[in-house]
Amino acid sequence: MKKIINKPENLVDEMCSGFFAAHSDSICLDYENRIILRKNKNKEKVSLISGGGSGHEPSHSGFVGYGMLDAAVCGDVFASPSIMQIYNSIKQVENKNGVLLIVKNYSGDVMNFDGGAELAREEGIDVETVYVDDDVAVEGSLYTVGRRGVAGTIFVHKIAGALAEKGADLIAIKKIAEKTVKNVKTIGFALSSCTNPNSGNPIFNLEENQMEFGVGIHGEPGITREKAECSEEMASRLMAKINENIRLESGDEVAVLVNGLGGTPLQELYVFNNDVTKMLNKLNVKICKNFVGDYMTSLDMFGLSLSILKLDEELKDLLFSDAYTPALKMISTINY
Amino acid sequence: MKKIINKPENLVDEMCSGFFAAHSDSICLDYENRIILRKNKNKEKVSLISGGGSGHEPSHSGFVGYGMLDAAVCGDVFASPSIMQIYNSIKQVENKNGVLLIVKNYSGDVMNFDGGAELAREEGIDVETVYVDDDVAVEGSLYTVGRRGVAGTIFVHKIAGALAEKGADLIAIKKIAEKTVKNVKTIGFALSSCTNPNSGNPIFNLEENQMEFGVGIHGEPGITREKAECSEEMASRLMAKINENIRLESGDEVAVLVNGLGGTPLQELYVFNNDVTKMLNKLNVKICKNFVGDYMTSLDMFGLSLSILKLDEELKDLLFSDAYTPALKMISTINY
Amino acid sequence: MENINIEDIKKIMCIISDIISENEKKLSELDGVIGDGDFGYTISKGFKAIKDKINKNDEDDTSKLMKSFGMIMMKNCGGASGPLWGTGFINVSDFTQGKEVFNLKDISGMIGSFIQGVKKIGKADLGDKTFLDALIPAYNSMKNDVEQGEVNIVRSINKASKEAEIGAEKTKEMVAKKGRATYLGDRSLGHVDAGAYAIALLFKEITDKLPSEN
Amino acid sequence: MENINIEDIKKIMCIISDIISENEKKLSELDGVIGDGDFGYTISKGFKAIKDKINKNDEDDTSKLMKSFGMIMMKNCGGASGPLWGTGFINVSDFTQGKEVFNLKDISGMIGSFIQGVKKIGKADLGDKTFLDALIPAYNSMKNDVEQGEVNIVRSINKASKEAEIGAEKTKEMVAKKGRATYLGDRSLGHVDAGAYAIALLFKEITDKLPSEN
Ligand SMILES: Nc1ncnc2c1ncn2[C@@H]1O[C@H](COP(=O)(O)OP(=O)(O)O)[C@@H](O)[C@H]1O
Ligand SMILES: Nc1ncnc2c1ncn2[C@@H]1O[C@H](COP(=O)(O)OP(=O)(O)O)[C@@H](O)[C@H]1O
Ligand SMILES: [Mg+2]
Ligand SMILES: [Mg+2]
Ligand SMILES: [Mg+2]
Ligand SMILES: [Mg+2]
Repeated sequence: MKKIINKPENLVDEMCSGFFAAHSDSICLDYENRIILRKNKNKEKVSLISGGGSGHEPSHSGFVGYGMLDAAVCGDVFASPSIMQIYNSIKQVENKNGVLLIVKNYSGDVMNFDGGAELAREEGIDVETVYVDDDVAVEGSLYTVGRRGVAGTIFVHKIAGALAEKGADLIAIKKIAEKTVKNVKTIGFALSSCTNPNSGNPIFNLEENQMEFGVGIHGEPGITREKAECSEEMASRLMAKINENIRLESGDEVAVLVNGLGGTPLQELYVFNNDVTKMLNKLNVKICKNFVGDYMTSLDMFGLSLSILKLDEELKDLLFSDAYTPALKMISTINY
Repeated sequence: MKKIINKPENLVDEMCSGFFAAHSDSICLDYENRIILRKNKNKEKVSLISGGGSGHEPSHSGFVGYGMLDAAVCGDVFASPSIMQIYNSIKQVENKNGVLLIVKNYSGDVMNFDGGAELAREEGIDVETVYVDDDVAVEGSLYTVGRRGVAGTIFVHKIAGALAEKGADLIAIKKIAEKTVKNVKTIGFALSSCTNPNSGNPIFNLEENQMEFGVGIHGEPGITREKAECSEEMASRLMAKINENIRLESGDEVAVLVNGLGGTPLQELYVFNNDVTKMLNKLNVKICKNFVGDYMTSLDMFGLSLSILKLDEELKDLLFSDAYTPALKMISTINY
Repeated sequence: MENINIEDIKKIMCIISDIISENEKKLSELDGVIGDGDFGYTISKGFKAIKDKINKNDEDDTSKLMKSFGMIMMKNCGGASGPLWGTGFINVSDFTQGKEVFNLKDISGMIGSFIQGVKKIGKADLGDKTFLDALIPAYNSMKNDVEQGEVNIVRSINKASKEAEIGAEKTKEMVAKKGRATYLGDRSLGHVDAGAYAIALLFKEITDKLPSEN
Repeated sequence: MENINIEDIKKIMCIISDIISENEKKLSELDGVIGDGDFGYTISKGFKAIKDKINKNDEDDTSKLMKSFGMIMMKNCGGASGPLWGTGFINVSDFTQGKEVFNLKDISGMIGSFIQGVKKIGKADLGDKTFLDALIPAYNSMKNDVEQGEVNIVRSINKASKEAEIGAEKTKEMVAKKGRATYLGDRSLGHVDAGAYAIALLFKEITDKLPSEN
């Protein structure tokens, strides 16, 4: 198995410890509950929690810090954290201003976060939840659980986190989070499966020159299996699918996230970013910012996802507000 | 071929354009010469240039900005930039304070950077060069070109860049760069080769469960081919090899860089970081900072390198000085 | 065997735990085909903790024991399985309050309340391609046995096990309406649901492992 | 053929460019074994630009043409090859200053000055497992021919080509002392140097493609 790990059953604990070792200047670790917490708590603001199965690093631990999350809860690989983990995370960050949970829309995640929230509410804690479902790959008459939450979640962390930092109340933050969810669409593709650390096997198998279009971030197979095409062609296919759902018009302003799935070199993400940028320029859509890198991965999967977030003045302002986390740092206040 | 690119011969140009599209707030691009330049030039300081073959992203373009480099020059994949590219980059950043070239020690890179420097010197520009040779894999009576420069180069960018930002003169900066080189040692291993974008083939072939110990960042084979071991065992082997060269003692202070080679998930880098941290703790060596992520990659290679930089007060101070570049941001002056 | 008590329940739960541990890889593999490949790991992690709890031997009230199982699932297991099985056990705990001896009717009632718990949180029903598609037919078979006057526990479970197997098999013909396999749409056709397979397996192996007297 | 002029040189350089382009993949492959797999790409990029320059047909002075080749290599080719071949051509340019017609002695002198340029910048010599291990023996053979009174260019190149081949073959028995293969230590043994292979190939194919009269 092509993995740099020790015993698979210790993987998440060791990862959390290794993360803590690297970022102990800005985060704390509740090892028992696998919760990454912001060190310099701002007690005067609504607290934001996200989390999910592990295997999506730097999500979500990497986004704990100023201007984004107050806590990230780590489940086993590809399994949502448990009800008690969520409950404990809420207990640890609540400060009378209320708590917002940012949950990727998967049955497992929803049940666990809802369960944890319920337990906290029984103790009088004000908890709200926003469900992220930005993946436009999944759809059709058959879907009964809604769309999946994928890389667009990072924008929700960023924007809701910025508003929280400004001191807004829970309802306002929930509202802006939901607006962000509404405005962001994502779709991805993979040229290889990821390797499950427990079994050591790929979750699906792709022939040379095949790609899985619309792949999920847990190795769930995508919409279709097709011949792999060049970056430009892939950019145009992903854009087309997103555009079906978000209708970009000349003059629109957007943020772009070219997200690597874990095994993709930065080099190729930049090549793809170039193709997407050219395409949006042609549509006369203004890109206010391109994020390029690994934000929401799927273990060692080779592939990428494209997210487009439609911006208005409010979202833009929050997107460009300062953030200082292990995986995303944006400082506008110093003029370097 | 498992690559998200267009025509291989346009790869580097498109990557540069995609990089520029993502970071045009802080960098400029000389497309013709493939030079990434700092946008807000500080004309009152010595200029720092680095570069090399492409395929090592985010190196070196990602480190152009406040507190690190003024320019990065991009060669073809795994081929040093040419003499004229180097010459042009010097011309573009020189400002009467002199220019320091930070060169990874490969014959090709050395010949081209020296050639470029020579042309610039003929025009009266003050150019000095530091050669980075941190890779302890290569050695023995046979080596006549010296050791290779690998991930430790990032520390040279960081520390020399910080001193330059403080206004020191060329000789002082060269001196600190050389001290950094002396104090940093690196070694890596790979569980897979990288894939050459021109041929579409892996540069070497590894059986399942084999690893290349001491691998280079251009897919150059390593010291030995061995059975792949768990993270802990690998950490101890890399540490042993580094320790042969740097003799860590109780009470020493170091910075650690756990560097992904391009195809390695962050999750595993953190697991490995945990093992290294435990090991250094046991030696009673104080880790002042762990850097964990992709800093000096080798296309899509699956593997990592470990760098240890021995610190004194001077190096520590410079290491922790502010930097604000696409790939490394450290801000101590804001207390988040 | 017409009655069981808490000690029997503990034994049975240990057997279940072992069956799941032994089949962990297989269950994850099945989940990998149309899900995300973690079901075996998640569920066996939970049942290992349940076995640990039993081995501590610090609980002699069945309802409290069931509640602790529920909490264990909700603490140790995330994914879909943690809340589903956790809520199932919590419901069983309510059902068994005050009871000490369990005949076939009680046992079928326990399974029924487990199902209720699962439905409450998961909102799935027969035909949605979940483990309920194996568990509900098995439960119905036992409930039917009780109505027919059957008292032999092993014989009834044996019969139920056949229904569980048929139910699991039928999930192959279903398009998923709940859980991760829904994202596949029609592509979930032809593949068994991992959870349903697990239920069928449990019933089958328990039948083999329980003392067969009649 | 006893004399050539700038037009012949241009033709020969175009032939060289084509040979290298056709063998790009092979050359990169060889570099991949004990180097980093980019030699074919780098060198053919340079020679394509050289061919473009020739096709522009804007230079009728051999020395200036050679200088432009050197500059092209130093602009378009990085890696080790750019500076080595670039400095080689610059040295040839110095050598050919003022010359218009080239006999065998001049040609062997051009190769000699090319070698000098390469040595100046690369500090390698015979036995270091570089392309000099093919080029120097070929040059020596031609120099020797000149001393022996040979005047036929094609015949001499033909002969030199054998030496180049032997030289290239010998690199297999060498442990690299220059270039990227040095990092391998003894593991470079048994493999031909990509640059030496390229030189042998060029001599061989040029021999085949030049009008063979004697
Ligand atoms: N809403 C639901 N109700 C009942 N069972 C469900 C539901 N969703 C999923 N399941 C069952 O759970 C199994 C998957 O469990 P698990 O792998 O832990 O979940 P996840 O999808 O979070 O990885 C499925 O095979 C199915 O039997
Ligand atoms: N110092 C040197 N002197 C002469 N030839 C050299 C030297 N170093 C390398 N070479 C030649 O260059 C070839 C490799 O060229 P290239 O692939 O462009 O270099 P790089 O090692 O930078 O990738 C080698 O096969 C060898 O023949
Ligand atoms: Mg899961
Ligand atoms: Mg090279
Ligand atoms: Mg699952
Ligand atoms: Mg090479």
